[in-house]
Order: sequence, then structure tokens, then C-alpha cells
Amino acid sequence: MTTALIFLPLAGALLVWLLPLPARAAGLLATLIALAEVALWAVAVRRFDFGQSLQLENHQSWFSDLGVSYHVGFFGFSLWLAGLTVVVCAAAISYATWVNRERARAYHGLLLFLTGSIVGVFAAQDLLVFYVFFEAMLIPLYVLIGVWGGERRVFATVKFVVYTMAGSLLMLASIIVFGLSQGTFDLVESGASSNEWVFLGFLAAFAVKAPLFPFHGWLVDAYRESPPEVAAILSGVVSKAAVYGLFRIAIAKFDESLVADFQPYILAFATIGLVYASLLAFRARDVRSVTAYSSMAQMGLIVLGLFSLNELGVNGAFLQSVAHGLVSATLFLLAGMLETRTGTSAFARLGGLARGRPDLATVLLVVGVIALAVPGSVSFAGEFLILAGIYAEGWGWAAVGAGAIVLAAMYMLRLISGVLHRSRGEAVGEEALDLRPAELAVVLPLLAALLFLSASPASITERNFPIQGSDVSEAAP
Amino acid sequence: MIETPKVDWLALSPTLALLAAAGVALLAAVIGPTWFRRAFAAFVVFAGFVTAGVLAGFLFDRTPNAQPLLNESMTRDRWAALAAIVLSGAGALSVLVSWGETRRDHAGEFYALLAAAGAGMVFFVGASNLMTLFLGLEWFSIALYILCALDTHRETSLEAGLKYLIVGSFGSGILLFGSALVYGATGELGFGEIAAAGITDDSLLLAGLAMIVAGLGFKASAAPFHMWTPDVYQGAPTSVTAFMSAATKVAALVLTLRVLTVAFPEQEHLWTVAVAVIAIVSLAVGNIAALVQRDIKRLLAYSSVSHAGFMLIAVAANSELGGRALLYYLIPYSAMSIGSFAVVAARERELGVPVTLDNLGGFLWERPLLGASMWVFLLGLMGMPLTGGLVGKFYVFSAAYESGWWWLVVAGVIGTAISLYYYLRVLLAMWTRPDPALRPVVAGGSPPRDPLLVSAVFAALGVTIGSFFFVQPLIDLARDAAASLPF
Amino acid sequence: MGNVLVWAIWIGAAAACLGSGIAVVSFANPFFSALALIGNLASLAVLFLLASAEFVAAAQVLVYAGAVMVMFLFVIAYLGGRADAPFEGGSSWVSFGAVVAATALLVEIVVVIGLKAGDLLADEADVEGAFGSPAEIGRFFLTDHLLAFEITSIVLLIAAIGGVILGTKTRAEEELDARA
Amino acid sequence: MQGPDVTWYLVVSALLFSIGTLGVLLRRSPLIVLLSLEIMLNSANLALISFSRLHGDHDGQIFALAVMAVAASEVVVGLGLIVAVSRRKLVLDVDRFRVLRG
Amino acid sequence: MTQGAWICLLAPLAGAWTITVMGDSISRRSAAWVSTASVFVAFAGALATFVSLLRRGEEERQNLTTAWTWLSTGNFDVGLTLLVDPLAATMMLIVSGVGGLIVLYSVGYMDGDPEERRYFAYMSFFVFAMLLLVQAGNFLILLAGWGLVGLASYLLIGFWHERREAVAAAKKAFIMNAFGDATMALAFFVLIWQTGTLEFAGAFEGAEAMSSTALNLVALGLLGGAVAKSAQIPLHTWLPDAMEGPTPVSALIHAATMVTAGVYLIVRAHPLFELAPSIQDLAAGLGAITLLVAGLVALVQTDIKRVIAYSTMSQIGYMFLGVGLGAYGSGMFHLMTHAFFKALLFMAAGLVIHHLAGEQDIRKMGGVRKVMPRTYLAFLVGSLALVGIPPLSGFFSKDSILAAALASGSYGVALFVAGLLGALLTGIYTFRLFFVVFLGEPSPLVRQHAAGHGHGEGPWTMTVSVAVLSVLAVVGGWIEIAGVWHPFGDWLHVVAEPLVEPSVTQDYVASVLAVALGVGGMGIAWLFYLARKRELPRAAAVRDVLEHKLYFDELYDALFYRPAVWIAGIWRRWIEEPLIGGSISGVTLGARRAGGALGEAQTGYLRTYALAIATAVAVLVVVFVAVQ
Repeated sequence: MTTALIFLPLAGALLVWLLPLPARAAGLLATLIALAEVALWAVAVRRFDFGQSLQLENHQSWFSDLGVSYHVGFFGFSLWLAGLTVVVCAAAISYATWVNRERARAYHGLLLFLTGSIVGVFAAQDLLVFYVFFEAMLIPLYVLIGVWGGERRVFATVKFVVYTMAGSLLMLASIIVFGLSQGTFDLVESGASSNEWVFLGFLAAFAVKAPLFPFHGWLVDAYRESPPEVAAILSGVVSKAAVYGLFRIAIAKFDESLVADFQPYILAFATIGLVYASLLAFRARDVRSVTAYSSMAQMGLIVLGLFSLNELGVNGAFLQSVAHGLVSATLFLLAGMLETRTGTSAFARLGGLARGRPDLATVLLVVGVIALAVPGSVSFAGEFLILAGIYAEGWGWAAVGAGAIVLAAMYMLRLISGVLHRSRGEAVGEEALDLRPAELAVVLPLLAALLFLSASPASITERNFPIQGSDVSEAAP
Repeated sequence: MIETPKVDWLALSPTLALLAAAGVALLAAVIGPTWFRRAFAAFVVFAGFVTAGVLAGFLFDRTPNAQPLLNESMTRDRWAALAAIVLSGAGALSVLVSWGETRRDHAGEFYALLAAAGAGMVFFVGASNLMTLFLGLEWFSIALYILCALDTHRETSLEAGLKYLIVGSFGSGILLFGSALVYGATGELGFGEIAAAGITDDSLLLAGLAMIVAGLGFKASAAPFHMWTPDVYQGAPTSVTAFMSAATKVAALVLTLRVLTVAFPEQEHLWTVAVAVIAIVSLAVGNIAALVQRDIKRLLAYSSVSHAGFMLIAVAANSELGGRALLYYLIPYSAMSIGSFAVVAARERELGVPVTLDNLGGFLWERPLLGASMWVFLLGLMGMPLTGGLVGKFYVFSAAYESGWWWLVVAGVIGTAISLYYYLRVLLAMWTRPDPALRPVVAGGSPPRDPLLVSAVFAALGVTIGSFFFVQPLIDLARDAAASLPF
Repeated sequence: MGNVLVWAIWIGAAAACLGSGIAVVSFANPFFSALALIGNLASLAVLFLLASAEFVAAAQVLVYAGAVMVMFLFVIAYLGGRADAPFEGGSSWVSFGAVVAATALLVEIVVVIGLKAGDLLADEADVEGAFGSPAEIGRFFLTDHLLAFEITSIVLLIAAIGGVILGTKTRAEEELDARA
Repeated sequence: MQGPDVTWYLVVSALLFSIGTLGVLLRRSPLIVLLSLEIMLNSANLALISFSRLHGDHDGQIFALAVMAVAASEVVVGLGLIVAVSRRKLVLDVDRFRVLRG
Repeated sequence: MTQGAWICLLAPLAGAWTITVMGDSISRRSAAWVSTASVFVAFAGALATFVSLLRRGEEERQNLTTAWTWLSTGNFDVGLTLLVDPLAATMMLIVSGVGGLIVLYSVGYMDGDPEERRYFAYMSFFVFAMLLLVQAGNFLILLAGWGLVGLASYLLIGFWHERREAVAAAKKAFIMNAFGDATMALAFFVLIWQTGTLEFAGAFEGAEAMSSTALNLVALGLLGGAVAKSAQIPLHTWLPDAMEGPTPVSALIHAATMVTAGVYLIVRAHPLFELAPSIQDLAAGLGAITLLVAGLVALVQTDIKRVIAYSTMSQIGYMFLGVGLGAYGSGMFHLMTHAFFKALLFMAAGLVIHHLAGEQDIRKMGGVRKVMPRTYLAFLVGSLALVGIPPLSGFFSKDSILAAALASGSYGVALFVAGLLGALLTGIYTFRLFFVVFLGEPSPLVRQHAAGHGHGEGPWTMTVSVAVLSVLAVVGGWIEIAGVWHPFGDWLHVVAEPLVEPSVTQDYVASVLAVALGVGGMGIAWLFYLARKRELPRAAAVRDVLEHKLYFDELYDALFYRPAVWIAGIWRRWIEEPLIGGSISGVTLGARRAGGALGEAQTGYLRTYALAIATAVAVLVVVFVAVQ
């Protein structure tokens, strides 16, 4: 089951690459595959027994002398992350089809490949398999940014590559040390390590991917230069690989005492990043930068939740991961739609788009409002749990976090007004249309998911961990 | 009356097969009609390599444990046999790659020399005394000198040949003097006997050891003995470059590990460190120098230097796992480097000019299959997933860590990180729009229908990717092979 | 008595050997260098002889000083004036480094030898007269070192082929010349 | 044995070796470089032979003979190359061969 | 009986949803009617709930109903729960009732606006959010409604989004409320970790065991939320700006319902406040200060709506004063009557503005009575009720608060005095407005619009709802007459046991004084503004301070906004761009430089290659021989 979920998109990628289809057809084929993937995921959810821990396992020895095996499976929380992946990627692919990127076959193939490898990351139960998918996820990103990106795409790509690869190679070293000292690379069989260097290695990799405060140098350029749908996947989904890794490896596979030692520093960095990114987002000059910094801030918040190390915080972190994934993906897609209409996403040249464009206005408004975590929204639920969890580690963290929520209100409202309100910006012509039906078809499902989750966030939080009412150390597999 | 010694023909069979192929090809080149030479020679030599590979496999199967032959002139063991298989594969692929090179003169001799070089390497990996070591080395080296200079109408080819000849002879001179010193210290030539002489810290021996390490490092093109590599790789005919880049490394590294472990176990504390340092220098130099290259062959040459560094890490590990890692690494590495040079050759033939980052533009769109294969090869050299390159690095690092060389792991990681930058430049260059000025000219015929080259590329592709999915069988082979060295 | 004579010969040979060696690398004209090398090889042969390696000495004179060097001289003659090249030059630091490196190697090896001069190198095996005689050598070539023997032949063959290939003018070259 | 003991043979060979090295490193005429290489090989030969005398076994001498053959082969190929080079009307000066660099 | 509650909650949501989804496919008018209908359905639901509550005995009047678990993790979970009890029922009636009337009024008021649909969708959405707030069965859902009303108010204030001021005002309102939300959330965290639940009952029980500091923190957090939402000092500056929104919005959100949510919160959470008496006193104190300051500022405002806005602030100050002293009944009572007469005032003002084509500056008005006699009456009723002239509604409610203050100790007396002063001020500013706008000779502007727009003083939808509210403003207070009968107090008794029971005498004292001062105020206003017997005192400084609303905006600007901008700028200039952004380019540049250097070393001279080898060998030999 899990294997199918991973390899359907990969096979689809091959298909799209090999079949000599015209651009549109290739796009449609890719979209169909992506939708099939979503359906497959739904089936997986049906089959999944949320009362149990690890399920839908596939186990196949790879090379035995070092104890490496192809081992995949899902926990509740990782199944949700996978769901986020398939949904967001389906939206991204269909949007790419609609905007009809040049060299569609290569492009859509890469997107499908990306989808599959991300799902693989969330399913991996063996360290080397995890690394494999983690890297496989980066390759298509490099190309998608470096080839289809904006003017400064090469610069952005180089930054992205240097950061991410530095991180993940450190992780490779850590993996080797961890696996050899444990005697196995299997995450289920291996015990907890107590080597702080290994811990730091993993931490670095995930801190870059998230990104956490000092490691975000690649963030803005990558998000600004890459095609909108890629940025959507990047910020919405790829960053969550860090969440999974932090929880599944950095927290679950190291001595509690060790994790506890590092906890304050991690929390400090997460908090700094939260405030830092929020303020920069507040002063950023265009939609993409605001979204980029805001998602960095959100990642800081999520890490706060994870390292609160109690069930409230962790559960909230995963809820927030899904919520933020949907939100930022939608925001980037909308940014893309704006750019196709106005050729820019700079506030200086935007404004007044609400007049006569009700659909655009409504969608952007709803997403933005959810993004700033208005009480009653799913992101509010997530942040509430996270901060409630971190409160137990010290009221200061929670206070700063709450303050950051106010900042979030400030920059999101600035974004909304900058685009929709006030007099018409110079880049906004009369010909700038309202959202087309196709675009609505791309965005509305994401929106619907957000609204549904806002109506009942519990539908995720109840199903993240099998053992309810326990502290997270048990919830952690 | 002299009692002629009993010769183990099976042990020599791969070498002999290649020699026979060389001889036949040579005869054809001399007596056959012109139109007939090239095809015939190519076919015979290809068949020779295949036969050699098969025989080596048979040898591997029939040699559960090592046996010295002819008073330790050579050893029959799985270590050599597996290396021979890899070498034969590399040779066969190079033949396929070379087919498209329109060489009107010396075509027959070309293939004969290719086979001769292959034979020399296949013999070399089994050599087990200092004399056969030196002779085997010269055997394939001289063949390679000639091959490099074969395109006498190209000045770069001549330059490559001359540089390779002079610097190479210099290196082998040093190797020779080292051997002499070791002989002087122990009075023995055979590896086993040298170890048996049980001389631990004899200055003569150590000086000799140092010179031998240098000589072998030269052949493996490890820094600082690497400086001939980029020039020669760039100047030599591309098919020869492909062959050298894969086969020479295999031969040199495999034998390096054999010499050091068999003959100098007592000096382990010295040569492991030396090799480790050389490995790090190679990583640094190869990767950093490659950053600024624009000529693809040159860039790949530097990357081969850095890969020599990686494999020397496995050597420095000096453990059974290290040997396993080395042999495993060599398999996908050979495939990737031959494959990438093959693609370069194809591009070169359709453009008629040396391939640079600039005129690689749009390659992926003009030749999707070749371009995609190039992608896979470069990703493999990066050590990315879905290629054996990743598993190879993984094994090498594991071996290093297991032997306590954690700082070698760190060095390797840093080296890899740097290498991404230039590989990525090539990868992205292939995506950019084709420059109209660089429309394929009718130089090597545009576009050359070259099914053999394409099939070679696909074979390399198969190995590169297959070695990722089927690690277990390969590792089993490597384990059996490594078991025949005394760790 | 005879010992003194041996000493004298040895010193003479060694001196000639080193002198001719220096001459080889210092002559501007390759022709003279080649001649000097012949002298060098000959004097080396004498040293071999003193080290009771008759056959090697003989081979040295016949094969080396004879055949190989003659070939050398032929080529030099064929090249004529173009064979001459300025003594050295290029970047000065290369020359400097060259001298330093060479002397370093020399000193090291001498030191190494000196370290051993006392014990190992002092007591040499005493050998019967047949040692190093053609018969002995031949027997070894056919038994223990059969492979080495065969391989040398192969190497020589390859070299010969190479010489032929590189020596002959290809059609590609002809076209180039025609174009020029 | 009569005459000086092995040490002195070795000293001579060491001197020869470094002379040859100097020649390779200093001279620009490929011919003379080849000759210097010959000197290096011969110095090794001298060492081999004196060692074989020292240990009183023939391996050294055999090795020396083999080396002779190899040296000859190198010369052949080298001279062939030089001829080919001169055929291309290139100056016989190793410092002129630097199209390939960087 | 809870069906009523659910209908009441969901009908407006359904209305909003329909309008949004239908989009252009329904006409603007029908959108308006859909919205109105939805709110009136909600009112029906509220009535049904009210009646069914009435039928029950005192103690069965608290019913919880849970739709589904909203948020849960481990042993902590929160349901989407409604609590139906007398307090909730009262609020439901007020919200849906007054709301219904105002939406009906908007049907006329917004007629012809190009984005009517959006407006009515927002209105329905607001009513839904407000109902969610007052019906919430636990703190988290309450906070959800709390935030959503904030959102709705943001949307409606910024409804005319081409106007820069409107957008700015909307943002300001939302952010200040977000601050309040944050403090409430913090309070809830304390509750979660101390009591393990956010259910009202459970939290209140658990609170008994909490330390006083924790209790103070909780109460403070809640108070923060209440203050922000109800525009009490120091978080009050957003309300006057909020008048940028359409007038019905001001009437509904910023007068009748949302801004009074703070009062509701305090009453709802009164057990927590009673356990933290100091904070409760603080609430009362803040109320007193606010009612004075707001009253003063209202004296000098020239925008008709801003005057009423400040009066709203000051009236809510009264309510805070009341509930802060524990007179929950009185507070809620004043909340209700205030909803009536303040909505009335706004809508009457709206009629005037509407009639004068959007003019809001009272200096341009005058003698409106001549052209709009009925509006004049309605406004008069509202003003009298506001000043608290018997027998109008404001009289009863305000005096019960003052009486409670009088009845609760020395601190109470202080507050009582403040309240009295407030009554005086109320009289002055209310009738300043009334005289300037309605009496005297018609100003040129008024004359110019004298003809009207074909429909007298306004379309029937507007006039009808004004009429209904005028009646309510008159009779609304008669359900609680001190010393005579007090069904309202008894009704709320089960929910919030009041802490003070003023004696009848105290009641009468308070009434007499308050009325006297109110009338006095009216007199003063008459002196200065109508009869012009005296010139206004030229206290330029005072006037200046008042016109700048005591410089609160400037203060906050300098305290929060500017520093934030400044820090962000610094960080971007000195950290983000050079360090974080530049680092990598530096690294890559260095690497390439090194590569170039190595390329230089690769001279192409084969002699250097040989030299490299020779040197390396020399080194190796030395090392080996030396180390051995």
C-alpha cells in the first residue's frame, strides 16, 4: 500500500517523460496521476486504523551486512503529512497545467517525481531510505528552480543547493554514525542514541530544511525566484519533511536527557526566528517575501510545539503543519495568479484588486485570515495547542509566541490590503481579470480543506497518535 | 636439465584471451583489406573483452581461496578476478564508445592496443611481486601512452601523449627505485615474502614504501600526483579517456590495496595515514579545481581526481569492509565515468569542437535520451539517490568510520558538498536553451547515428541504476573478493 | 694487490659514470648528450661486472649501448637542427624547486643508506663464481620468472607497434599539410 | 668481494638517480628528458644489482634485465612521439606544449 | 429546546454562506433580503429558546449541547458546545433582535451600493459570530466567536476599501483586538494547565484550588480581552476610527452588540473575577476612567458619529463599573437598554447622514428638525434615554449601576462620584450634538438637501426600524424598576449572583443626583450651544488635548509601531542582507577563487607536474623515515 503510494507518482513521472505527448496532454496526464494519488491516499486512510501505531508497512531487505532495508510505513501523523503532500502537489500540478509551462513533459514529470519522493520521506522507516528520499526530493527542486525560475534563478538555486546539501550531507554522516553504532539503520528496531554530535548533525539538516533562524539564507530567494507552484510545494510541503525528521529522528531516537539538554537552545532559536521572521515579513516589499517570511515564522512556531515535548505541543505542531501547508501553498498559488495578471507581486505596484474581482478578493481574504490564525480557524487551533504546550516549558515562550500572533495579524493584513484595497495600483490594469474557473478549481479544494479543518481540527488531532492522554514520549514511536 | 614450471592457465586465461584478441586484431590490421580492418578489429577486441570477463567470472567461481603462482609472480584469487571482470566490462564499453570515432588510419592498431592495455591491467591486478608489478604497470602504461597520442594530427593529442609518457615514466622510475630499495631491505620481491621477512622499521624499506605509494598514487591520479590527469584526459581521444578514467583507476587502486595489505602489514600505522592524507588532498584539489572548469572533459578529469580521493578513503580504512567498499564503489564509478565520457564523445562528434559548458546548452532537448543519461551519471558522481554512487559513498564512509577515521568521513562530506556545485552547473547547462550558433554542424556527421555508443551508454546506465537497487548481490561478490586479502 | 686494482677500476668507472651522467643533462646538443649516455651505460656495465653480474653487464653493452642508443642517434640525426633546445628556463622557481627537490631526494636516499651502512649492507652473502652467469640467469628466466620474461617480450612488442604507428604519417596529417 | 662494499654502489646509484631527476626537471628538449629518464632507470638498475649481490640471489639481476627491456620500450615510444611531433612542425621544447592547462 | 439555539446560531451563517456562494447569480436586493431574513430567523430561534427557558424551573435553566469535538488531544478536549442559559438567552435576544432591526435598516441604507452583497454577507456573518460568542459553552469556542466578531468588524469597518482611512481603521481595530485575543489565550493556557479543562463549569470549580497569582493572571488576561473588545482605556483608540464603516455597522457592532461583549465576558466569567477581586476592582476602575475621559473627549468632537462613538465608550464604562463591582444584573441591564437607545441614536444619525448625502460634520449641520421632524423625534428620545431622563430606559439601567456603586464601600463611592460626573458630561455632549444638529436655523447644506430624495426622511425599511427602536428605547427600562419589581435581575440571578444589593434609599439618592446632573448638563449645553448666552471658554490647551484624544494614538505610535518598523529595518539592513544573505555568496566566491588559484598552479608545463611529484615523494620519504 505504502509502496504503491510512493511509486505511483514516480512511475507516473517516467510515463510523462517517456510518452511523446503534446504539452497540454502531458499536463492533463500528470494531473490525472496526481488525482489518482490523492484517491490512493484516501484509500490508505480508509485502511488505516488510527488506534494503532505503525501500519501499512512494507519491509524488504536491501543490503544486510550493514543492516539496511527498504522499510516504509505510516503513523497517524505521517499519514496526514502525506495527505497534505498529495493534495498540495495535485493542486500545484493542475495549476502548472493551467498556466501551461513550457517543456511541459519535463516539468510535470519533475513535479510528479517530487511528489513521490516527498511521500517517501514521510513514509521512510529506515534511515538510509529516509536519506534517499530526502535527497531525491531535492534534485527535482534544483531543476525546477534553476530552469523554470525567475531572472536570478541560478543564484537562488546555488544558495538553495549549498544550504540544503550541506545540511543533508551532515545528516548522511550522522546517519552512518548512528546506524553503525546501533547495528541497524532501521528506525523501528534501533534504540536511542546519546551522541550529541549525531544529534547536532540531524538537527542541522532539519534546521536548514525548515528553515530555522540562522539557516534561512536560501529561503527568500528560493521562494521568490521559483515558479509559484514550486514555491507552494517548497513552503507548504517540503518544509514539513523537517518536522517529520525532527520528530521521528531527533526527538524519538535520542535519549530524553540529551534532547532535554538541547531543548532550551532549540526553543530559543525557534523563538528568535519566529519574531525575526514576523518582523521582516511585516516590512517585506512583496507578496512572495511576506509569505516566505511568514512560513519561516510558522516553522519556528511548529518547532516550538515539537520541542515542548508534551502531547499538546506536538499534536498542535502536526495540526499546524497541515494547516500551514495548505495555507502557504494557497498563498503562493494566488501570488502566481496575481503575477500572471499584473506581472509583479510588489505592494508598491498593486492594490485595489478587490473592486470588481469578488472571487479573487474572497479567496485571498479567507486564506489570509486563516493564515493570521483568526480564532476559530484551523491554524488558530494549531497555534493554540502549540502555545498551550510550550506554556508548560515556561510562560515566557508562550508569551512571545502570542505576541508573534499579533505580529502575524499585522503582516497578513498588510498583505491583504496591499493587494486588494485602496486605490488601484499602477500594475493593475482593467484587463486584470477575476479568477478564472480553472484557477478556482485549483484553489477552492485547498480552501475547502482549510474550512473543513477549521470546522473540526480534532479530525486530525484525534488521529495523530494512537495513545491518547499519554505524554509524548510514549506517543513518539 | 630445467624442469619447466607448471603454469595455471585458467588463472592467466583472461589475460591470454585479451592478448589473443590483440594479436588477431593486429594481424587483421596488417594483412586485412582496409574496409575490413576496423570492423573486424573492433569486433574481435569486443569479443576478447567479453570472453575475458566471462573467464574471469569462471575464475572467480573456481577460486574459493587465494593461491600464489610461479613463485609469487602472481596470485590467483577472487580479488583479482572481480577486478578483472570490472576491467573487462570497462574495456568492452570503451570499444562500443570508440566505434563512432572516424579513424581512418591505425583503426586496427587502435583496438589491438586497447586490448593489450586491457590485458596488461587484467594481469596487473593479479601481480604479486614487485617485478611483475612494475612490468604490468609499464605494460598497460606504454599501451596507453600510444593510445593517447594516436590522433597524431591533433596537437592536443600529441601533447597529451608526450606529457603522459614523460611524467608517467618519471613516476614509474620512482616506483622502480622504491622497489629496488624494498628489495634491498628484504632481499625479496614477492609481496608475501616481503611481509614474511618481518622487517618492521627499516629505513630502506620505509623509503621504498614511500616511493611505491607515490608511484601507485600517480596511476590512480591522486593528488598531488594528479597533475597529468586533466591535460591527458582532455587531450586524449575521448574513448581512450573513457577507458583510462575507469580502468586505470580500477587497476591502480585494487593493486594498491593488495600491495599495502599483503606486503606491508607491519607498516600499517604509516601508510594508512599517508593514504588518508593523500585522499583528503585529492578530495580538496579535485573538487576545488573543478569549480572553475568550462571544458567538460577537463571537469570530469578533476572529478575523477576527487573520486580517487573517495576510493583512497576506503583503502585507508584498511579493513575487510574497506575492501568491500572499494570494490563496490569501483563498479558504479566505472559505469558512470565511461558513460559520461561516452555522452561527451557523442556531443563532440556532432559539434566537431571540444565540449564546454556553453555548447552543452540545450543538449537535453536535442538528445533527450543521452541528456537524461548524462543526468543520471552526474547525479551518480554526486552521490545522489537512485544511483550506485550514493551506496558507494555510503559504504566508503561506513568503512572509514568503522576504522575510526571519523575525520575522513567529515572530509568526504565536505568534498561532496563542494562537488555539487560544479556538477550542478553542468546539469543546469544542459537545460538551457540551445544557442542557435551551436546548431550541430556536420563535423562528425550530424547527428551521428551511433547505435553502439547509445547501447554503451544504456549499459552504463543500467549498471549505475542497477547497482543502487541490487546492492546485496554486488556486495556479496565484493565480500568474497575482499575475503582473499589478509586484513 | 688485486684489490687495489679493483678499487682503482671501480673509482674510475664510478667517476666516469657520474661525469657522463652530468654531461648528459648539461649538454645543449642532444647529440652529445646521447654520446655521453653511451659512456654512462658503458661505465655502468663495468660497475655491474664488479658486482658480479656478468650477463647483465654484457646485455647492458650489447642491447643498451648498442641497439638502443644507435636508434637514439638515428632519430637525432633525422631531426637535425630542430633537435637542439635551449638549456633550461621557463619560470625560475621551477628550476629552483627542481634543484631543491633533487638534492632533497639525494640526501634522503644517502642518509637512508648511511643508516643501514653499518649492519645490513656490511655483510654480503659470499657467492660462487657461477653467480650471475648467463646460464643461471637463463634458468631463472625459464622457471621462477617465466612470467616476467614473457611480459618483457610483450612490452617490447607493444612498444614496437607504437613506434611504427607514431612513426608513420596518417592521412589526416597529410590532409592538414595539404591544407597548409 | 673485492673492491668497495655495497654502500658505495648505492651512493653512486643515488647520485645517478638525482642527476636523472635534475635532467627531467630542468631540460626542455624532450630528447634529453628521455635520456635523463634512462639515467634514472639505470640508477635503479645499479641499486638492484648491488642488492642482488648483497643478498646473493638473482632476482635483482633478473629485474634489472627486465627494466632494461622496459627502458628500451619507453625510448622507442618516446622517439616515435618525438618524430610525430616534429612531423607536425612543432618546436621540440616541452615548455611549448601547454595548450592544455588550467 | 436547544434546537432553537442551533437555529439561532446557524441561520445567519447559512445566510452569509448563501450570499457568498451564489455570488452574482442573485440580485443585490435579494441578497439584502436573504440576510435580513436569516437574522430574523435567528431572532425567532432566540425567542423559542427564551420561551422554553422560561417554562423551566430556575435550576434547569442551564443546558449544554455539543455538536462534535472541536479540538482534542490526549485528555484535553474541547467540544463545539453551546450553553443555553438565561444570560445567553438575553444576549441572543438582544443580538438577533437589534441585529435584525439594523440589518433591515441597512436594506434601505445600503441601497445602490455596488457591493451590497458583500455587505450583507458580512452582516449575517457578524451576527453568526456574535451569537457564537454569546452561546459558547466553553472558553475556547467563546474565544473563537470573540475572534470572529473581530474579523467581521474588520471587514465591515473596511467595507469601503478604496478609502485609505477606512482600511487603516479596520487594521487598527483588528490588531488591537488581536492583542486582546492573545491575552485571553494566555489566560486559557493557565487554565488548561491548572484545571485541565476550558469548560466553564469545570474551570470555575478548578479555579477554587488555584493560587492567587495564577488567578490574577487568568483574570487579567480575560480583562485584557474584554478591555480591547469593549474599547476601554487603554485599548480604546480603535473605536472612534471604526466610525469609518457604514453607519448601520457602527450601530450594530460598535454600539449595540460587539463592543459590549467585554461586559458579557466579565459576567460570564464572574467566578474567576470574584476569586481575583483586585482585578475586578481594576475593571471597575478602568470603566470609571473611561467613562470620564470618553465623556470629555466627546465634548469637542465635530463628527456626528464620533460623538456617539465616544458616548458609547463612556456608557460601556458604566457597564464595566457595574460588573466590576459585582452588579452583574445592572451591568447587563444597562447593556440591553444601551443597545436600544444607542442603536437608535446611530440609526437616526444615519438617517441624517443619508439625507445629507454622507455629510458627517456637525458644523455644517443645523436645523435639521425642519426637514426631518420624525428623525428629530427619534433622536430626541434616544438622547433623553442616553442622558437618563425618566421614564426612559437609560434612566433605570444607569441608576441601578450608580446605586450599586454607592452601595459598595469607599471605593464604590469614589466610582459613584465619577459616575455622576459622567452623567453630567453625558448631558452636555449629548445635547450639544442634539441642539447643534437639529435645532436652530437650517444650514445651507441642510437647505440644499431640504427637498429630500422622494422618500421623505428615508425608505420605509429605515424608518420602521428606527420607530421600533424608539419604542424600545422608551419602554426598555421598565422591566427593572428599583424597589418596585425586578424580573430582569431575578432572570439572571441563576447565572450571576450579584455581589451588591443596593437598598431602595441608595437607589433613590443615586437616581435623584444622576437625573439632576443630567438635566444640568443639558442646561449647560443649552447655554453654550443653543441660546449662545455664553462664549465657549477659550481653554486652548485643554481643547487641544481633548481634540487629540489625550494623544493616545500618538503615544502608541511612538511606543509600538515605530519601534517595530525601526527594528525590522535594522535587522534587514544589518543581519538579513549582509550576514544571512551574503554569507553563501561569500563562501562560493572564496571556493571559486581557490579553484582559480589551483588552475594557475596547473601551468601546463609538464616539468612542474614532475616537480610536484618529486617534491611529494621527497616529503613522503622524510615523513616515513622520520616517523617510523
